[in-house]
Amino acid sequence: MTTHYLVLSALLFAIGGIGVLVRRNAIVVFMCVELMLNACNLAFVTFARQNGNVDGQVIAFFVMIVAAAEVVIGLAIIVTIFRTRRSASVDDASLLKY
Amino acid sequence: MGETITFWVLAVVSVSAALGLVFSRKAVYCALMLGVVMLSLAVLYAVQDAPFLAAVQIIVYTGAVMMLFLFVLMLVGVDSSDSLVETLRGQRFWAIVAGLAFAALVALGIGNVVFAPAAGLGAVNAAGNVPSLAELIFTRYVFAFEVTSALLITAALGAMVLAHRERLEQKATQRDLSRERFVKYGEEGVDPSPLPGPGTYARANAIDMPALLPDGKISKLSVNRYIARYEAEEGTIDPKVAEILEGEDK
Amino acid sequence: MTAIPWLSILMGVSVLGALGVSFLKNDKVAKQATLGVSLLVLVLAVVMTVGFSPNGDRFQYAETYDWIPSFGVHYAVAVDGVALVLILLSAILVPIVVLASWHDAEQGKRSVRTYFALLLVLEAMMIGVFAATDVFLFYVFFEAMLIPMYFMIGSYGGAQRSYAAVKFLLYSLFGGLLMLVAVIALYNVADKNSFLFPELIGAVTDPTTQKWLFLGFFIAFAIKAPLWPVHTWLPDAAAQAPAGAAVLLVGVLDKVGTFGMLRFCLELFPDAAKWATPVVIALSVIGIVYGAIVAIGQTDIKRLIAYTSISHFGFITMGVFAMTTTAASGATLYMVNHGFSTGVLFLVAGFLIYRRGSQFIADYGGVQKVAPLLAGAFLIAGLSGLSLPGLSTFVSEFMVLLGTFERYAVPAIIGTTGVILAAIYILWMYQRTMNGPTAESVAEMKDLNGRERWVVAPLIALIVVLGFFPKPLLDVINPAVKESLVNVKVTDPAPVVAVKEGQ
Amino acid sequence: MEPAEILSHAGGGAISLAWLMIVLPLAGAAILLIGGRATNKWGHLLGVLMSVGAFVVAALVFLQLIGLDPAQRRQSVNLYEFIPGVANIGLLIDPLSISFCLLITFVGSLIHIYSIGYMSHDPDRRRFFAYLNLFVAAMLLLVLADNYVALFIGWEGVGLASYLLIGFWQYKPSAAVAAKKAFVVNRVGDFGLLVAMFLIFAQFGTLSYAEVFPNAAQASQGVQTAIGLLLLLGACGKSAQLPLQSWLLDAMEGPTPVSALIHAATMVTAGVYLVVRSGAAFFPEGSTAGLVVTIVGVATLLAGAIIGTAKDDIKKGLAGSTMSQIGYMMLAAGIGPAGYAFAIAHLITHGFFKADLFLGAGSVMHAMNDEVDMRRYGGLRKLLPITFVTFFIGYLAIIGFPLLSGYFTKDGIIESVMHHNAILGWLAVLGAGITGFYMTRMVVMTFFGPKRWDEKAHPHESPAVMTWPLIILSVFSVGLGAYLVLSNRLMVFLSPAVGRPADLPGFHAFTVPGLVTLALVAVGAGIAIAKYGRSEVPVVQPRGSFLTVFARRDLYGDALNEALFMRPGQWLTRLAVFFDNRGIDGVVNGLAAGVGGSSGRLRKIQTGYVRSYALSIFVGAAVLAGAWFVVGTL
Amino acid sequence: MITAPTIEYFALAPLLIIFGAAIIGVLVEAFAPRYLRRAVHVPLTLLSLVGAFALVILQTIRGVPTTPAAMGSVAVDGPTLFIWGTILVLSFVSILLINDEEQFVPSAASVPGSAEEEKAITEGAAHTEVYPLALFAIGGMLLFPASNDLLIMFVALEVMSLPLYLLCGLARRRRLLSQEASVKYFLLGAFSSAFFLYGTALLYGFAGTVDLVGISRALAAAGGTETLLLVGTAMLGVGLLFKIGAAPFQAWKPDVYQGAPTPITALMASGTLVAAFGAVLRVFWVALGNDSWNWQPIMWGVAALTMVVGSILAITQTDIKRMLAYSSIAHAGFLLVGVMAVGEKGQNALALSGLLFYLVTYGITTVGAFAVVTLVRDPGGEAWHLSRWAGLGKRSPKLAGLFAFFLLAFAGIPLTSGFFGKYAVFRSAVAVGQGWLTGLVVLAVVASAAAAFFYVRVIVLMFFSDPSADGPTVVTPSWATSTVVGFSAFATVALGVFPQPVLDLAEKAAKSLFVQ
Repeated sequence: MTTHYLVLSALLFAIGGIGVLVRRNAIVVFMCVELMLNACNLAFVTFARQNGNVDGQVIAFFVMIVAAAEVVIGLAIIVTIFRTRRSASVDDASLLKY
Repeated sequence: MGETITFWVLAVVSVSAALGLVFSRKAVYCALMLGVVMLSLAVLYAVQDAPFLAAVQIIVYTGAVMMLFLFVLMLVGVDSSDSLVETLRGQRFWAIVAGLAFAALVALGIGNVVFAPAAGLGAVNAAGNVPSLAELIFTRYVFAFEVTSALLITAALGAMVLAHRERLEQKATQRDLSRERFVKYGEEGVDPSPLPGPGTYARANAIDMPALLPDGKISKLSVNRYIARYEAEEGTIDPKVAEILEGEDK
Repeated sequence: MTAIPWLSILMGVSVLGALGVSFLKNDKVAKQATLGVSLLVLVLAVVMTVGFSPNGDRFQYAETYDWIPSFGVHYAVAVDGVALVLILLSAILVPIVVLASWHDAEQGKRSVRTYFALLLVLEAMMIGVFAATDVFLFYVFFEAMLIPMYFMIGSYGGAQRSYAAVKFLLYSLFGGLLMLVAVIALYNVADKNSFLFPELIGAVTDPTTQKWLFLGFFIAFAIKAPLWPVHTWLPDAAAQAPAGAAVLLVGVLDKVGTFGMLRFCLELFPDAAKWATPVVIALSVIGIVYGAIVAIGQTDIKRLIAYTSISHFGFITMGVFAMTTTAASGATLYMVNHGFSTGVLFLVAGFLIYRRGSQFIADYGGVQKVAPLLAGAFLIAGLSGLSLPGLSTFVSEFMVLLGTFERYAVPAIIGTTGVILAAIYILWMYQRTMNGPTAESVAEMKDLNGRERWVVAPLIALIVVLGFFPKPLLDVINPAVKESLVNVKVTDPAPVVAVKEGQ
Repeated sequence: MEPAEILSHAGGGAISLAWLMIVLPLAGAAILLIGGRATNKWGHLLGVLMSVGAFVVAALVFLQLIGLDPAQRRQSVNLYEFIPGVANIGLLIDPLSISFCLLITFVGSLIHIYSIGYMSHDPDRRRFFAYLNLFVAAMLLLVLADNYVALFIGWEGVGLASYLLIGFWQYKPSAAVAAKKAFVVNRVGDFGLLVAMFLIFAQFGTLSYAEVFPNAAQASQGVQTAIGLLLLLGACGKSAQLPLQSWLLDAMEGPTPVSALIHAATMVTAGVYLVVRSGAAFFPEGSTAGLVVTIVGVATLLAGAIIGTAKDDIKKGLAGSTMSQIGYMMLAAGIGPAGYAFAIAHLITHGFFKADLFLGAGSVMHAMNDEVDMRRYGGLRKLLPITFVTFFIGYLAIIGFPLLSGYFTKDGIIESVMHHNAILGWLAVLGAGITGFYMTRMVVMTFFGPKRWDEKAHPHESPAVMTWPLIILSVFSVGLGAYLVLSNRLMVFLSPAVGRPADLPGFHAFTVPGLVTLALVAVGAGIAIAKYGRSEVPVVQPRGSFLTVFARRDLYGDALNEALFMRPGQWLTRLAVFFDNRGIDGVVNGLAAGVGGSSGRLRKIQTGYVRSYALSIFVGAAVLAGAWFVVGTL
Repeated sequence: MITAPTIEYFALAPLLIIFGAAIIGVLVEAFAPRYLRRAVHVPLTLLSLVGAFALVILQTIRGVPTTPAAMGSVAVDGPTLFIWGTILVLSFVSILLINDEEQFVPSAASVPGSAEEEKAITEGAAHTEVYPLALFAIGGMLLFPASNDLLIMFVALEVMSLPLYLLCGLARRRRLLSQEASVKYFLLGAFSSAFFLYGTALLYGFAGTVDLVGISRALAAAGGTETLLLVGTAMLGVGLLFKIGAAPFQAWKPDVYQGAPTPITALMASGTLVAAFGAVLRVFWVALGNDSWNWQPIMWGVAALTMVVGSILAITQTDIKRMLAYSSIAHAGFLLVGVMAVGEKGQNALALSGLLFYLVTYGITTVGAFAVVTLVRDPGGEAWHLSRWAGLGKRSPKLAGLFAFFLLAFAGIPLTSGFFGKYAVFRSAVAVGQGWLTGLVVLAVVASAAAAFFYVRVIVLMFFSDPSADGPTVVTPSWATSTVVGFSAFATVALGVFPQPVLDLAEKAAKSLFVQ
């Protein structure tokens, strides 16, 4: 069963990763990152059961806290740049290059 | 057996939702899809002896984080939708290749491992999941726990910095506002009174309904230009309002 | 062994002088101060030389202090005969260059005192690089001296100066960094926890390791020297550098390369050096002939001189790697003589160019008529460039060829064709610039003034005196070279026919 | 008889002061050059004084030397250590070197004196004397050296002086080019000499005559021959022998006294000196090297003579003659001890009569506003009586008119060569005949016939300071030959230095070759008189037959050099420069440009799109994971 | 009953001081009047750094603990203390640069170029929050290399990064670029931390613990072929290599360095790099030390790619900060060479001391260089474009000279600190005595020769080109900036001539290695 969970987690992680690469809306991109974090959490929880200790669960718990903080900061940044550019597309922010 | 069924159902759901997240044009749908994934995962946590996490997942993630996302989506424009035409050459192709390769590699890595039967958390959770978690959090991981406070403060502070506009002058009082209105009236002839209410003859109390003057005419002041134009485009506009708009446009 | 730290004093005086000069407000005073400091260094160097006993210990005036114990690095300086004469060469050239560059730095609206301060910094580093008996310290000076020279070329040079300066720096840096790897590896392989040169002799025994390390050192030195085919930075750098800087560049800096080959490549890695000898000799011979032929085809005076130097460096490296006493002593002497000879050639060319404002040979003609002294000085300088007997360069070139022939006859013979080519490039240049009807553009040219005569005279005197009486230098050089060759474990080939004494 | 052993001089007497011979003129040169304009007034006098001083020293040394027992007559004087372990500067005083010294200083002094007059109008006369002094010093060092290194210093020193003097009127491009050419061609010879020295040093571990010569025989045959041939190459360069002859004719661009001293009397004979000096060691009788020397000698002898027949420039005609005469000397030197004395004797007498001829030519030019074209002379004998007489004596001497110098010395050479190799001998005889022709042509065109010069020219006899040297030289041209050759005086004198054949040859007045020679000379002279004396000489040079043009063009020597060396050399130079700029430097710059270009292209990867960056991370992660996988499971 | 955890307050004191000061700073923001805030923040921040530094020194003197603190989650050992000291010093000078209010936006929430912003500027508004934010970031930097398990390392990573994401967006000039830098840094940072986390998960699955030593033990028991371990390490590596800017994870660095306010760039380029390398060392040496043959080849490729990419791409840069960013990438590549130089204990100590020394020298020089960048200004702010630097050597020779000196130090010219830094690292790599590693060193020196080109290019511009008429002005530096420049220059010289004292410290710190 563990393997199944892990494969699911890997799939979700990869899908999240692809999402980051193909979506242009900064918020959606960020959601995809959240999806990746969730995939990690699934792995932690699965391993916790597999290993027979709750460290994994604790870590998943911490990840949730961290993710929450990250979301706040991230969304604040996205909103700021939206206010300036009137656009949430990450492709528009490409002045810095080469 | 129950777990297997749950797993497969939720696996399908969560993967579909994840794909939906990636491929929906509308950001709100994406958010909803993400919510579905999170809820599915919460259930899977619960199945895997992590009831506390399942709860936290629902409360913190689905409840708070997703709300925040939606909030910001609303701010940014809820109906904005992504064009799905890729502008970067090769981006999508390589993204999918990399994603598949990545997934395959990880799956291979996982598949290669022959897991012993799960140790299970029965013994650890003997006193309950929450106490065992609490013990770890407040002993082994207590420093991490403390340090997360720094993160939360940073988050709050960051939100303040980026969103909060500090008042640079005294807040205007009623008196100031009133004085300003009448000065304006004196100089430019702008009516100092508030905009008209729906009026006595009104049939509805909504912002898209202009106020009616006693003579049954529409009060120009009460026409919401933004909505009117929208309606004009949709073809649902009240002809009287349209008249006024036309008059203004000329 | 004397209690007075002569070498440190020499460097210290230069560095303090540089600091002092850079803080002076008045350019004229700055020049005079520079001249004073460099003369003081010269006097000290001469005193030091007089106190040197050629047949005493190999390394004299030794000072050794721990510098960076973690790296096994010492501040260790001392001189043997070879280093001593090269230090003396630097000490002699610097005041002359100062005097020659009196107005050079004024052309470009650039800081005059910076130029002279850089000169003094460079002098300190030149002394340091020859005096260092710690391999690491040597490396530090080796690399660090690029910087003042880089600024001298880049800030005060000709139209293409920044290209030339960058090329110079990168070329040298590239070689230097490879050498750095070899230096590090040497330390590890030798496993003595020390970079002191005497302790490292014979420390690397594995033949393969020796070869790699040798290559690391050699490439750096070959670029520095410069040996064909890594020579192309020199014509650019020398042509663009102000004359004074070009003198120090070609006259002294490049000698670090050949000095390094003799001191480090040969003594630290004798087996690898022997292994590489055929290639090095071949490259040297190519350099001799090739440099000379390309020199013939040059249209720019300074580039031409630079290419002649490439040819000359071919002789020096050939002498070093022939590994006979005569050749190696000759090569060392060549380093000194070439410094004087090319020095005066560059300086006189510089005077000429300063007057006319062009480096192109075609812009001159018949200068001898209007400026006979200038022409005469140019001729003597040129003749020393073609190793005319009676001038110092002949002695060294002769010794190199003679010594090389003992072991490698064919390369020596091919190298000897260089003397014919040398006559062509020097005399043709002289003919085109100085002889023939006086070109209109040079009709008003002034002859050497007092200052310039003082620049040229000492060098020419040295060239002539050493041409007839090189013994004092050779007496200092020979013991050191012999000891080097002992470390390399080679003996001179015996003459085929034993000549009985007294016959 | 073998040469005597070289002894180191015990000290005392003029011999230990022999270095003064070199130092006096050297000091003169130094003073004049360094002193600059301040010495303008008396510079020429100082020059003469130094030269004469050197002659006095040479004479004293000579006197001391002949006072010694013949076996003691090779004394070496060590002066100082030059290159430790390689060479000292030392002098070898022996009959050979002192003969040269006397010739050099005596003729040199006369020419110094002559130059006072000849150069009186030149603003740079002081410099001229400085160079002359320099030359004398270097030449003396050359002949006095007791080892090859010191010899080489003198060798190149005279080359330098020659360069400076040919190019004395450097503002003339032709002079500048001629000077450079002389130096470069000489350098080719020097190359041979240098390699010879390397070989000697590698073989014997020394370069001193005293140590090399006695052991020469121990070296292998091949090495000996190689050394000999290399020395010969050096000698060819300095003595303008084939194939390095081309510079000498151009060298006539120098002032005439220079041509007389350097390019006739002394310097060009240095090659002969070298061969004779090393003769016993590296050109022994019957050796391959010796044979080559004789062949070179004969070839040059004929070539020079042929060139001489077609030249209208009086100096060039004389230069061809010089080549030819030196060819005789070489020829003699090549046959071994039997020829040495004749070679040297001819060298000495030639020194006098050729100097006489050149100075005479100079006197003519002086009179004719520096006109050198004989077609514009004619009938000068009455206007320049002293010049004519002295020139005529020199003429008789060179064509070997009986009882004059040339007769004894040249006949001696022909006779000894005849013994050695008849073919070479007859060729030499032929050369003598041609000599008769071209010298007669010269005399006829210059002094006889109608005058053909411009209205502007006002020929006049030269001042006494110029005529006296002519007179003295012509006196020696008359009698010196007989003195040296009769009763083998010179051969005996020289024998400690160069050895001599076991039995001394007697002088035979009327041998077959001798008579044939005389006859051929007469025929040659007759043709010349017939051609140039009886008929009008056109002022403008006629086109001439193929043979004439061949001779006029120096036997196409320059053309050959140009085709074989100069043009390919120029191409090579251009190629090398191109290769250096585009090839080697091209690679360096190309590398730099390549790095720069790749930088310019690679930086486009940094598109500015955050999604691209994320892609690179994602791909990187996949690659990293894959790599880890591969490495880990391998 | 849960037994109360033991917390070694003394060992953790530097961290606690920093976090404490940050929280006080937040309180100041909340309660102090606007005009007072700055006056409180600056001394508070600087004093807290000084205090933390003093405590670090005190601990060093007292003797280095041999067991991890805070229930095994924070390893305060020799290397940590050295890194802490380094970060604190670098932060101190960076804070002095941050002190320049010209650099930061007065009101981040207002739209760039709007009337509101104008008004905020004229009113003299300022985001004094940067001080507590910077302190939080510094706290994270301190914790990151000291983390003894992967969880706290993750948390530290976020503590360090989140304030930096924010700070990057606060530049006063070129707001668009600044915000773009911020959003890019944030998105990519979050993306890479997801990888870090996933790697942590896999390693947890492999070892049953996230404790570094625990992983090492599990590794010893299992051997190196566990696929979970392999993939997990790779993922973890992605997260860490991202932070140090190794290729192919370097893309954020130029953009972020260019867009961020220069003082923040200085802080990131020095402090973050040091912290990240500390973490890299800890993970790869402590947790994966027994597995070195597995990660060395990959690290080899990454290092080679990093130094080549950094050196080559820098050549054609036209923006000074961007160029320094690429230079930083190249330096990261050089540093990675040292990371690979593992072997037996002595060798590890050698490599560690070399790395520590390199980090010190590079950090100090970097701060100095960025400090100079803050001083060269156009009317619109800092003169970033290289062409604007032409002829600076004539207009203000001292500043240009100092900058040239910093550049030479980057290039590793002897008698500058950069030389000994490089030397120390390369030496340790060569000392391993493996051909492949020595080959990498050769590649590194070739790359640094190429890298020298672009440093030299700037020098050429400054000194050998003629100044343009409307060239940038050099503002008179404030006392703080002068201090920074002066300190950096002094340290660069001093470490270039007498590196021994700092080398001694580094050696002493490295001798005990990381606690196991």
